[in-house]
Amino acid sequence: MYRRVVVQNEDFDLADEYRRLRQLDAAIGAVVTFCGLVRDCQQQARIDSLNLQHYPGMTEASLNEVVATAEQRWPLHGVSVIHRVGELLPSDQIVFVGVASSHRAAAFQAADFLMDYLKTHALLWKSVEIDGQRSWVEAKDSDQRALQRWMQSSTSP
Amino acid sequence: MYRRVVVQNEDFDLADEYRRLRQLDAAIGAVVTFCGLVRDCQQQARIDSLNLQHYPGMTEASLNEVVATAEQRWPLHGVSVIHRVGELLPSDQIVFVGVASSHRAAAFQAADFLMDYLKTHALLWKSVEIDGQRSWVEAKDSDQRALQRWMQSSTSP
Amino acid sequence: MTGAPGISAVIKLLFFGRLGDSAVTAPEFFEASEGLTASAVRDALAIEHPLLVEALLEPQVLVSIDRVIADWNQPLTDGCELAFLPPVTGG
Amino acid sequence: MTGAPGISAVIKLLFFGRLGDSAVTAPEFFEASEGLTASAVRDALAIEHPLLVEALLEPQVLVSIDRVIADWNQPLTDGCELAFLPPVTGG
Repeated sequence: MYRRVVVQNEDFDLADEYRRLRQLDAAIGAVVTFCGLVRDCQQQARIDSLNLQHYPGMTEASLNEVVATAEQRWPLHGVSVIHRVGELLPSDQIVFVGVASSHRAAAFQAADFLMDYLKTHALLWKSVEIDGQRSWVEAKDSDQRALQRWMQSSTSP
Repeated sequence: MYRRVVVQNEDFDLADEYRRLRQLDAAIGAVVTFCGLVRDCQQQARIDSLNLQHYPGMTEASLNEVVATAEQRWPLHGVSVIHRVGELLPSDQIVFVGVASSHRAAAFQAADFLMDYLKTHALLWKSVEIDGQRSWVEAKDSDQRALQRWMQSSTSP
Repeated sequence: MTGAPGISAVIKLLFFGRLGDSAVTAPEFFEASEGLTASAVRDALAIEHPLLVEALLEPQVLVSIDRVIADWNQPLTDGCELAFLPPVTGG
Repeated sequence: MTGAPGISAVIKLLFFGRLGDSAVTAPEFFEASEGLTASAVRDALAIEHPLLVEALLEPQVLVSIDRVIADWNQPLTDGCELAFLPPVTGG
């Protein structure tokens, strides 16, 4: 199992991450990637920027826990998670999740699961600047609901 | 709505496809990509190559129908589907699906749905060469079962 | 437009997937009376080309006329392209 | 190792998310008797720094000691790092 978990200020390159994943094993039949981007509007307000705060060491540990859960649940060849922190502008990349598996169902489910878990378990705090005013983002109910999908049902392949 | 549907012999470049999708609209918050690769083994046999046959014009039309169904079902900013045909070797890329949406649930569901539908609705015929012997691949029951998920439940966001 | 029976029609034939393999002996063109249906052509081919019988008469086989999925009972016109499509296995 | 009460302990404090904003007036270090619990430190901070009260006493706030999520009743030792973690909103 290949695992890459990174928290960084710098941007990431989807092509590099994909290349690493697809080359891991000739038995890989499916690579699913997710890239999260900063939307220009949130709740009808045009945002100037986002800021993501992390707790060095602990944030990485929280991401590793999420990845470990996915690895136990699905047969995967590799997982990459990159989360950016610091100041981010509209259309910037925020988060990357990539999963390589022999089969497409496992790859899709694991990537989807990873994003739902990251939203609720990654130690990150997001603030948003709108019209020069910075405010902290509240935890979303929709993220909590998304998470419950993975608890109620046995969705393993 | 941006739509790109291509059937080609040539390889594709994930980075190019992703760049096109993420730049479509500043409201895009999620881009999900799926890349299908030729696995080196199928049913315990080591394969020499795959060959995908298409019916020019009709195959593209069948892909466009699948994409149109996804566009109706989820709020998407863009969809790309590239299917390769002809001779393919282990670890080669076969198929690309990319979806851009404002929200991650729609992007994941639409990409997953597109792959399930492509497997059963795209006019393509696959043969596999093992130990110098070429044989046609049978339609898979597991693909039919995967498809039924989208019919039984209303999975729209 | 469906022509009157008796007027000769030349139909182009295409066979995909495993049908292409079995159809090595099948003709590229089929001459018939205009107005003949797709199923009549299929049955004639199955009789003349024993290697095609099994694969061609499978219930999952679809037919297209001029690159549009068609009903087996659709009558054929001169110059049309008739394709036999076994179950797909792409992706 | 839990020291005996009375022995002085210096605890490093960290506040994340909206707690960091309200905590502009909160100290970077806290001097206490060794063996004091995380909840005792929280309560003392809430009393001394009114801006922190509401955000700090929310039931969803977690605490970590030396970068490991901890129980509020865990006793603190000299030189440890105590962090207050409001609900996460990442991704």
